[in-house]
Amino acid sequence: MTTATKPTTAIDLEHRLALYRSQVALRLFETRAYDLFLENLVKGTSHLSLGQEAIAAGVAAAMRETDWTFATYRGHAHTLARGVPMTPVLAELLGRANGLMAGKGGSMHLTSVEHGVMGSYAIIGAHLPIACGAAWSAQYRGTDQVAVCFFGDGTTNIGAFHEALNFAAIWKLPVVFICENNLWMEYTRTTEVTAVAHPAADRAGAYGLESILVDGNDADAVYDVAARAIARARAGEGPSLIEAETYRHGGHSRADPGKYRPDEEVAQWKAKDPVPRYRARLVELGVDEATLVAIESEVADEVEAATEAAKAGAIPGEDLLMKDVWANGGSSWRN
Amino acid sequence: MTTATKPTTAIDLEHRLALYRSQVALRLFETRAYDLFLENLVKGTSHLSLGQEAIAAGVAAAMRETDWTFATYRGHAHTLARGVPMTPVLAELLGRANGLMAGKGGSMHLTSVEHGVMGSYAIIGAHLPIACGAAWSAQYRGTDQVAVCFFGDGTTNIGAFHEALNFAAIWKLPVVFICENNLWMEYTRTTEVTAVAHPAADRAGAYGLESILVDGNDADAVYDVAARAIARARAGEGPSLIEAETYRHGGHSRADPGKYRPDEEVAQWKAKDPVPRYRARLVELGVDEATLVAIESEVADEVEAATEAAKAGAIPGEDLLMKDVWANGGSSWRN
Amino acid sequence: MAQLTFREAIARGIAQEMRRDDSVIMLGEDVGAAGGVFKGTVGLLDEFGPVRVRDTPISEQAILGAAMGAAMTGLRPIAEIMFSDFFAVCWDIVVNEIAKSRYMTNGQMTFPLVIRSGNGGGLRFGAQHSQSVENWAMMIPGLKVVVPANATDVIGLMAASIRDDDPVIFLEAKSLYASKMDVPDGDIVDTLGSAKVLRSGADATIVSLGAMVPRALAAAEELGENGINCTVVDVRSLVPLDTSTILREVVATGRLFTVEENPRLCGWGGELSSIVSEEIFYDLDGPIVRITTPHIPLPAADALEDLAIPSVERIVTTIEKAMNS
Amino acid sequence: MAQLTFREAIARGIAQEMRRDDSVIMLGEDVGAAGGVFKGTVGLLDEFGPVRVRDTPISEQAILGAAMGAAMTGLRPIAEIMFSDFFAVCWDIVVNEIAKSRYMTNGQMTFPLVIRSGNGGGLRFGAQHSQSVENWAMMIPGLKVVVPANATDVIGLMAASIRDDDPVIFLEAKSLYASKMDVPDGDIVDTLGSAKVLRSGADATIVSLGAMVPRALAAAEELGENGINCTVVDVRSLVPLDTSTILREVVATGRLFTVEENPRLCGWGGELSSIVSEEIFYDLDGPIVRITTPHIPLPAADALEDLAIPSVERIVTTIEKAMNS
Ligand SMILES: Cc1ncc(C[n+]2csc(CCOP(=O)(O)OP(=O)(O)O)c2C)c(N)n1
Ligand SMILES: Cc1ncc(C[n+]2csc(CCOP(=O)(O)OP(=O)(O)O)c2C)c(N)n1
Ligand SMILES: [Mg+2]
Ligand SMILES: [Mg+2]
Repeated sequence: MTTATKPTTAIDLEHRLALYRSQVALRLFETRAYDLFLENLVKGTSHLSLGQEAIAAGVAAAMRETDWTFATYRGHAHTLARGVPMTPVLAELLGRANGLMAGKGGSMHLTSVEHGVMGSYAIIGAHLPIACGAAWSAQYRGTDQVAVCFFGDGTTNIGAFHEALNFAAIWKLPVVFICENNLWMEYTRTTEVTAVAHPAADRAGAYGLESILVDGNDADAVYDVAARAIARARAGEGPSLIEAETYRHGGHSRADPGKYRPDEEVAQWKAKDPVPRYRARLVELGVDEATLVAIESEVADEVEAATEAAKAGAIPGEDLLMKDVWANGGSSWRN
Repeated sequence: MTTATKPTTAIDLEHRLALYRSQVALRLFETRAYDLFLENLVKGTSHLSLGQEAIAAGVAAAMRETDWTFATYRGHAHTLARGVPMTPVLAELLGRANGLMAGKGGSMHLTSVEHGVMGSYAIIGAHLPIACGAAWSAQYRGTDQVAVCFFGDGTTNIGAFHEALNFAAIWKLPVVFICENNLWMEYTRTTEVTAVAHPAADRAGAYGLESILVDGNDADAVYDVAARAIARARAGEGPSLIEAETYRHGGHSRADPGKYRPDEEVAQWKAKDPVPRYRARLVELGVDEATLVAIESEVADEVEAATEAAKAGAIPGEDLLMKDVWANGGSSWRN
Repeated sequence: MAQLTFREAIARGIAQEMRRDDSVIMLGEDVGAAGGVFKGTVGLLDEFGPVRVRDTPISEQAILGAAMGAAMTGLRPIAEIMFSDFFAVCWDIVVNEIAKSRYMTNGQMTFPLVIRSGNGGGLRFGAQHSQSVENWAMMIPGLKVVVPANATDVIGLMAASIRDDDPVIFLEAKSLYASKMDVPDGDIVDTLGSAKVLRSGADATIVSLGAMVPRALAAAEELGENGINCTVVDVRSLVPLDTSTILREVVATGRLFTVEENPRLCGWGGELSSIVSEEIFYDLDGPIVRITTPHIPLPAADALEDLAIPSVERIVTTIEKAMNS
Repeated sequence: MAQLTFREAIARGIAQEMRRDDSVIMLGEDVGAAGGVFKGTVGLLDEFGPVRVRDTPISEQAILGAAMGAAMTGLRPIAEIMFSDFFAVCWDIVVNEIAKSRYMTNGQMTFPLVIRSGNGGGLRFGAQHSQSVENWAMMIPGLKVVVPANATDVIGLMAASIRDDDPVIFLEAKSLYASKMDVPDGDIVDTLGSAKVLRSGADATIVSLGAMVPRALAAAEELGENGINCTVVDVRSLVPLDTSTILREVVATGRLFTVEENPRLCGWGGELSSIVSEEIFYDLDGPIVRITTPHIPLPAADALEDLAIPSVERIVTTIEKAMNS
């Protein structure tokens, strides 16, 4: 098993600052999303990445603009990390017409093809085969695009995981599978229902793949391991499966307080919070406080502005309701 | 990896003769089924176990009467090996009212609850989770029954395989999974579409299980490895996954001549034909020719009689058609 | 008599049967310690223990395969599929295995099992967590399909489903989970295949199911005030289907309106309509009108979802228009 | 003009489109070297090579996921699901992913893909390899559903399906694979959503689909000899549905009979019936009668299967009885 906790790729300071900004943005956005949920403005559900920001940020930093992200219902972070502006994402959560999908998708289905975010999928496991398909298309068309596919620890026990991993391996597809192991499914601990200790890394061998485990709360380490896997994929060397160990600070979704988790476990992981940890590293590397504070306050302003703009969005109506079932823009099933 | 090609459990001669009889019965039955297919008397499809008899015979010999078999569309051998008489099986292939399921199931769905044959399943992979359910029931009810589930090499790439293996492992279910690796799916070589060389054995680790490979053309070896796995299951030590290497002499189904396979490969495997091989072993062990010939001719007579009885079966009619959708015996969906 | 929510009624119905019959066992994702994501199984782990109430991995095929294998060997499992949309990941076990195996084996096996699932929209969960799939199940020979519309029916129909020797798809309208009603004390056991006439009127018959039942009733009240008197029928189980009650009530008014949450094409309303126009055509006084969700995936935004699923207002205006034309 | 079997027409239709458009690619189990288990793709590997015609593992979710991912990134994949019964193991990808993603993304993605599948009974394959699932697909918003009934239509509708920018479920009646007809030379491109009137008669309209079309025609011939003159319509695509042709032909005769292979409940015939009795009720002269497979899993034995699926004889006697009562 490769354990990649220490970066082997040199990361320059500029990239490090960008990585920090990205993590702060995800942190503040998710915090705001939670507040708006408590204000009853997020009408459906929402699954936050608070605590898991280093993975979304680190992987996105290793991707090219033309690469593709496949995310889950817990996909705000992955969407924003690819450069999708905050306003349409927040407006989507609020069910407004200026939302990323005009309110038709909601929190669980964020998609911005323009930014390479090829969908957020809410049925466990389904997007792993779909990511294979995008990778197959890149391979067929001879582009060097790579598909990156995120999913959780619990997802490794569903059939689609298995089919996709084998399929990607035999066709040597340019796809990188990233398991965000946050230890928990919804309210059940994954190890209680999984035959191996590392749900992804311990299964890589079943697909002829290298077993890769990374500290998912360290953006540099994530960046590093992702960069290598993406490079391999781009070079035609086939898929990778990466298990990134992390923790969600809050509950699974909505207002779940996550009380099923032992206090010590939560405390232990909060001590490894990726955002302050990365900040400390930057300070250690000599970045001055003012630079960091500037980043933080810029992001805070961005969240504020996005909140206002999202709240000001129109309520979607009948015209949107019956639009775009079909490629011709309509929804009629008859002539 | 455990490679169990040599028996470690002593097998006495009486059991060896029974094993031989069983293999001969499967061989002659399948040969007859093929002939009847060519005579256009088997109306639907049929998938023969010619060449694979040692697995069905060896495993069945290691089972108790109260244990359960879960088979596939290639299930004649597994059904007969549990003691189901030939006549109803053959009559089922012929679509007659005296068939094992009165013609309603056909060749692919042989079932005899009375003999512990809990169904033959024709959707790849589906019966693996179902076998888990029976094993769960034995565990819950505190009986010491074991579920034995057969499937092919190609089946290891479908999602249900993965779900079932993990599920059996975490609940420590008394189930034994037996992959009959005959190298081929329908017309595609399994290694061409599988990420590992041994589709089952190389994946056992993904479920925390021991990797077990056995010579599937050696009934003693199969018996031995199955006996140990069944004993473990019965003792509450959980599931096993066994890969038995074998070959089908004929095509995948119906009149398929199997021409996609290299002649040398077929020849090489025919040289390892389990039935003459087992006969030779018995001769070596001192069994006299007359005993073997007697077994062979008794079985031949049994096949003959079954053929006649099956052909004499009535054609099923409307009364059977609308029967037994529901537990009350009927099929009405309205009142 | 106690006030109970729809979700509490689920646990009570299950507990009632688990107490009387050891062969009733339960499994699903987060059904144990967490009491279910919709809190439909709260208290069952405590009362019946982890051997009878089991949490599973996210492996829907394994969940239903396990239920099927247990049922064929003498147990009466209750499996939960968290959202009915997830039937799509285990549809094979439902339709090809559970539904067909009794018939295929010429009656050698029985499958006394219940698959419970949160069904339908109203919670703004979007297209993959809001579908009404009662027609998915109804179209498959070998499945019984039960859809209660209130807490008392939940208990009685749950008990009947658990006691039934055939596989029952038990669909719980998510938008009703919080609804409350006074429920009689003591055991409640109902009957599958019995529709209920909730209201009688001479002018038209409205047939509804699940979450659409309270809406149909409210619409009928409003229509009554405007001089159109409607009978309202709660179908309660699609298979077995109480055609005798339904046909009788349609004959009585000469008009049929169906109110469905499932999308337009091949819904149960279409099935009912076709039964009526085949069997009592000459008793009809006018067109049969179906009120359904349009044939689109369900949108997430509250405003859009409310436009999609039949509302009291849409039921009223559709019926008024049809009756006055 | 050349005589072609239905199965040969499949390969011809696909080849026609693969020649003109590099973005058309194909995948499935045994579709390459073996030419498909039903020999529907013979010759394609030779002509287009293993990069465009790919054999897959037995992983239906991966097959359709791959098709979906390829379609959303600009290709036009054709995926084969060997038997339509196997849709049950990949139903999620079909209904929750492919069918919904364009709508959920507010039109950001298009899914120009075709899923071909051998459908229906008649080959004595038993309950898990004989289902007619056209209603499974029709009930899902976001899917187009095409069911050709002869070789020429196979080519033209295959071309139209491949060129269509939406996901098409293309169901090939297994019992028609061996049927032959003279097919025009050169490219054939047809139109989705256009039913065909195959025969006109003043007394009743028979609407049929796929393998039931030749049976409906044969029945109409026989009925004609007995003095009942029937129009026969071949629906050809369930979505889009050519309601204008169908309604016009029902208005003309005042009577509708549907002939379906799918089991009784929630079939496309019920949907048609409900459309007719909602929209042209006053043009009807009598009950709408559906002729279907009964609501049972299909049995394997030839004798039983023949009793289950609508036969010419059953169509004739049912229509005669209805018309004379
Ligand atoms: C097929 C399916 N089953 C169940 C669910 C319900 N569900 C949503 S998220 C979730 C837990 C997923 O756990 P994990 O994969 O670890 O991801 P995490 O939420 O922890 O990021 C479950 C069970 C679903 N969406 N789809
Ligand atoms: C879900 C599903 N996909 C495809 C098929 C068609 N099919 C039947 S047998 C078979 C090959 C199975 O190969 P293997 O598992 O190696 O078993 P074998 O037939 O060699 O014994 C296939 C693809 C099926 N029955 N079910
Ligand atoms: Mg998790
Ligand atoms: Mg094989």
